[in-house]
Amino acid sequence: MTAGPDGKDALELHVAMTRIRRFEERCVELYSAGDIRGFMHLCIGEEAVAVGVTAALTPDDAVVSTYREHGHALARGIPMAALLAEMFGRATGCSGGRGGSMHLFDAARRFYGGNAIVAGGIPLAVGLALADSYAARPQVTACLFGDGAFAEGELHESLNLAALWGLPMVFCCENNRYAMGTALARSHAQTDLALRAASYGVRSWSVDGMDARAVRDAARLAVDTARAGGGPCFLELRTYRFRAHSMYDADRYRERAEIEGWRDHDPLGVLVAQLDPDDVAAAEADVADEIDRAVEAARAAPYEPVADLTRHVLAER
Amino acid sequence: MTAGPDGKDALELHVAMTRIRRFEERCVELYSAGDIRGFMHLCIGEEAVAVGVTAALTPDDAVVSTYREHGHALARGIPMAALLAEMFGRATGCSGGRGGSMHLFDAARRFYGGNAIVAGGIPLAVGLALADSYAARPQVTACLFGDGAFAEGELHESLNLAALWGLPMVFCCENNRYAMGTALARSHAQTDLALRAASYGVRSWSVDGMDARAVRDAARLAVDTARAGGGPCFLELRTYRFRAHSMYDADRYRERAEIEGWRDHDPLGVLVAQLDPDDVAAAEADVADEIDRAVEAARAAPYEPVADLTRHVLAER
Amino acid sequence: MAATTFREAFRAGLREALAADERVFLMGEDVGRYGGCFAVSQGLLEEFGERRVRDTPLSESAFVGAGIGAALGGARPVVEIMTVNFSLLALDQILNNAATLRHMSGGQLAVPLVVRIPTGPGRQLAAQHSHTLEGLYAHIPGLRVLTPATLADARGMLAPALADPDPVLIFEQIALYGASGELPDDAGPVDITGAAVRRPGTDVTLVAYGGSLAPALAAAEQLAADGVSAEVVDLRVLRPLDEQAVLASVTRTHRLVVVDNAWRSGSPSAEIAARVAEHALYELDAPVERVCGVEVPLPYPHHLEEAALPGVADVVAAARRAVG
Amino acid sequence: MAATTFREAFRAGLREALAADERVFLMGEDVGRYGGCFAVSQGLLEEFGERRVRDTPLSESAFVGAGIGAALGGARPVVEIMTVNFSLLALDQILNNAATLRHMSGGQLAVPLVVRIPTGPGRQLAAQHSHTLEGLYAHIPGLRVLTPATLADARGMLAPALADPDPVLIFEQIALYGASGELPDDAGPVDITGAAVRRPGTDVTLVAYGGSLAPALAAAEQLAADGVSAEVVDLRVLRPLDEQAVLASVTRTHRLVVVDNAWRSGSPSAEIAARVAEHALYELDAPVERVCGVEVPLPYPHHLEEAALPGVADVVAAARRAVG
Ligand SMILES: Cc1ncc(C[n+]2csc(CCOP(=O)(O)OP(=O)(O)O)c2C)c(N)n1
Ligand SMILES: Cc1ncc(C[n+]2csc(CCOP(=O)(O)OP(=O)(O)O)c2C)c(N)n1
Ligand SMILES: [Mg+2]
Ligand SMILES: [Mg+2]
Repeated sequence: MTAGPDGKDALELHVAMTRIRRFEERCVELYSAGDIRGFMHLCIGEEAVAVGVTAALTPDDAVVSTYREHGHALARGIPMAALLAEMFGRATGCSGGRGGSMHLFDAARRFYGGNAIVAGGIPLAVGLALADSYAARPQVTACLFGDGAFAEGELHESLNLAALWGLPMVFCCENNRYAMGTALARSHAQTDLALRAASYGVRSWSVDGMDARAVRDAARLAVDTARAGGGPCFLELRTYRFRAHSMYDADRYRERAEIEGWRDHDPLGVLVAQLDPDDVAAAEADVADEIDRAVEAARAAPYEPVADLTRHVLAER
Repeated sequence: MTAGPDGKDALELHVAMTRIRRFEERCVELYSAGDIRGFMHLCIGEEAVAVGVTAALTPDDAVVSTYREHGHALARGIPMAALLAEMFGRATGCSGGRGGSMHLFDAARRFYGGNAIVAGGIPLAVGLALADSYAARPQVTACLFGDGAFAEGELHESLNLAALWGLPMVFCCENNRYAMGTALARSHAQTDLALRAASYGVRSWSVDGMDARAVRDAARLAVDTARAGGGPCFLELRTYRFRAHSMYDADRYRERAEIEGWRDHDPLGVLVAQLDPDDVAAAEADVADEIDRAVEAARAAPYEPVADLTRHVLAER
Repeated sequence: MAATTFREAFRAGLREALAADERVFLMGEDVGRYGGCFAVSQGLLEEFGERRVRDTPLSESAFVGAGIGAALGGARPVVEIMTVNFSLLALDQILNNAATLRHMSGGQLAVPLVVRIPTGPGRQLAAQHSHTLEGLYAHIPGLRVLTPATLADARGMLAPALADPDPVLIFEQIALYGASGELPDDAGPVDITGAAVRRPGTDVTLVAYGGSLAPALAAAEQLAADGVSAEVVDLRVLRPLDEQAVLASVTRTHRLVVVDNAWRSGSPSAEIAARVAEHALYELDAPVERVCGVEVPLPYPHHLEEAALPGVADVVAAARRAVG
Repeated sequence: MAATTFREAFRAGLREALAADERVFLMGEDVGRYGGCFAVSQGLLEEFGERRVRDTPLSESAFVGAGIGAALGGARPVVEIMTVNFSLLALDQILNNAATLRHMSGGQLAVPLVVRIPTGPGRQLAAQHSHTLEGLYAHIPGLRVLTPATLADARGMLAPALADPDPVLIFEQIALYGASGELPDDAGPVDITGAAVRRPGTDVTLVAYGGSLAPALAAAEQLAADGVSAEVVDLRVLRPLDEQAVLASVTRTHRLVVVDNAWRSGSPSAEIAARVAEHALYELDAPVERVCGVEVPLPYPHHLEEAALPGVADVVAAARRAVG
């Protein structure tokens, strides 16, 4: 069992990851049952990134995410019930039911989505950091995106702009080695993403993204650096998705052996060996309970009336 | 005077640069007189780039340029008369008068413009190289663009794509240290552009862009590498524009001393000291004559009739 | 005659094009290994190899621009933008290069490029993944804009598009990929210049394209049951627009309903209404009716999504208003 | 009253906004050291410093997106895209983020961003530098799209735009920057919700916006000399469109000519014509006339450029046809 000050931390990280894992596993069932619709992208296998990055942030910091953001949202503190209601399209959802799985928002928690255009959130994050820098607020913006997003022009423009202006943000690249069915080396001439980010004059680290503590520690370093005026930082978080890209993906482009190999590094497995089994079991029970309640609440929640269709296009005057 | 095999070369390069310099000097007059209209961007001071890069190409190679392309066009062999007629908006112009100064084209010489969207030509060049690679033709595409273009996302996407697919092209960045009024260090966090290009796995060199022979030699190396299947190369050509950005620019953002300092490296001055003054004088006379004839021809050339306005939108069927 | 889906019809067109002409290649995000986001290109990588079926990085501007350059360089690229929602990232290349190079070069250059763009709402894909933006492209001179809405068009528009010396955009309805019907075994190239009357009628003209053809046809069916004879015109080509087909139909029926999934203001429906107000005003016996997408980013929940899109009942109601 | 140019009027609005609210800053390419591509922001860097007047790299997508993020983060950015011709590179950010975040977040987020976009033909700037694309943006729900065409609007639209909780695009006519006229010394904020009748008339309605207001007004003047009384409606706001102002005028004059520098098909002129064909058809005593940009990338030579754009004579001729 763990000794030392990391013990409680390890359990916290494990519980946070377990919530995400079990939640998404339930989402698969709910999707099959037709309760959740549209596109749904799971982060199963990548929980350490969500949990590690958010652990490094204060409540005043901001998060910008992607369509694969259930984990980020839960870790950031969006209540599971609000999240699931959103995926059910209910008015009690964290986006009022308008967004669905790909568009989770929570203004109070400074969680700015939930963006389904690959790399589309990155300039936004630069702007949030700019607003903080402009107002001299000691806040940091964490921007999560995938390895696929690294190929988009917006990433390049954003790295340059953030570095040029020394903005307080952390670029968090979830490198799960695939953009849909396209493997890293089939979309990037140079696959060392941290090296490329460094070429913009941005401090960059490659991190084991399957180890929640490693992610958290690296994220703390990066966030602290950015907060202290050291300019933007870049983290390449090496991870892997155990599931298909989305619910529509037949996953024909990966070898079973590759997936199995990564399962040996399951971020939950990495930590669980170091924890008290009773703690783990208790956590699992709590999580199961929380999920059941969230499902129940989502099912019972109202839909927005059709009469409200045109709300939220412009501000109500 | 020069000795050795470089002598003739040096004269050729000098004559080519002189043509560009004197041509553009005359263009200033013609612009003031209202014969040339719209936006006009001069490359005075940057002639070594135009002449050096094109000297490394065969007639079958392709060139993609920018709005600052008089020099590239002349060096590539577009007849001065066709170029000037274009700037006069006449039907005999190299783009039939439709394009003007920023849109010079010559399909026969594989000169693909003349693009007024910064970085807009770069993906096009990737495609030309792709077509060559696809058809296994031993041709290379030279793509010219400015330091400002380096900030656009398209540059990043294009470097990656070209490198990923090993395409036969040379990225030629005319680093004249300014994008309009914005100095390099005020738009790029990392100003070593060759270093950044190298981070894509592209062979990259920084070259004295005021020395035509240096440019030519580097371009040969790059073109030969690309032609031999070595994939794309990148040249940072360090140069300077002696004039303002365009005819509308009051040039308030540069110190006079800086401009004067660069004049000591005038690419014409660099070579002229090594040449026979009689050769130089003869060349000047020839060039003056060529320009006079081009002006005369342009003035005499017809305009396209208004009845033809809607031609060249779609192919005539 | 064989039962076929739109997906298969599009794939058959692609396979034929790749087999017919060495200069043709397909490129885009996940068109190869993955088999295409909507499985349209499934099997083509295996059949034609990596040279002809090319997966690209997520770089819409660069690979569309590369398609333009490759077309200039003598190839016949078919570029797929995964969905119209991402096409804005390549719009500069399409407008300022593909559509404009012929003109700027005084007719010297041609861009024989085909861009395939899946479009339209799917099933609850929410605001950023449900756009209908064909009209935006139809505004641009120098392009040909096709909106196949039948199996025959899905099968047969690619070949003439590739034969066209100018850039052609083919908008494929995401919601139709799985729909099936009968296609003649010898289905081949179709015309890509004109509209088509999909159902003749005498009382009212329903103009539709792409994703709005199905509700228009269903509405015509319902209207017929009630004794209203609706003529359904499928635009097929949004640019250059076949104005005559619309005017001819309105001249017969004297009533016009335009059905358009796009947001109403500034959608193709506006252009259709304008052409009629300009050139057939005196033929109209009733105000023009437009049944369009509600002007709201498409919401995720099913009931709101449905309410935001033109439905059969909406079209029927509009036609009834028109016939009075 | 003082003689002022549009350039000065826009600059006065900017200076006032920067002075009034610490949260306001200006950012864009060459807005600072260079003084603005068209000298609109000249002197502002010196007056307000580098924090408030920010030169950006050539990265339209990133700095427009950064403006959106900064607005989310509590700032009040004024972003300048150097010209509309480059705005396509930022269109994804504008459509999928700025216009959509409020909706996708269920009303939680607001994007109080102002984007200034110089637009329209200049003097022989050729195909890639002469676009009129306001209509493209006017298609997008979630935006407010302004087209100042008078000195008062140039001076007074920025303040209410900044006060608006939603993203506002202000399209400034490049060709007008140097034009001058009289502006009251106390000129201040103006309405940004409705159209304006710039010249009352009884025989025919000329609808215009931005760059087409001047030819419409000049045509009205010529028509008056010949006894035709033209009412000129300046749309001012392309989105949300002030439909009532157009319908009211057509109800008075019974004849409509729309003047629009944009390419005809799919331009704002189509939406105006469509609204009238829907809601005021029986008021029309003549077919709708549209005087628009010819559907060709703008050619460089003066005579072709002129022929491609709506001229006063074209408007006069259309109005004459309308009054019969
Ligand atoms: C601009 C854009 N292009 C394409 C898509 C379609 N798409 C959605 S996710 C995805 C793969 C992204 O991969 P990556 O960035 O590595 O993130 P991951 O899904 O692996 O988390 C693609 C191509 C999109 N949403 N946006
Ligand atoms: C996409 C785009 N943004 C802005 C402009 C306006 N503009 C024209 S040239 C220029 C500066 C470009 O600088 P650089 O690439 O260094 O080339 P140089 O002019 O120095 O040769 C700018 C900002 C443009 N034409 N295209
Ligand atoms: Mg990935
Ligand atoms: Mg430069």
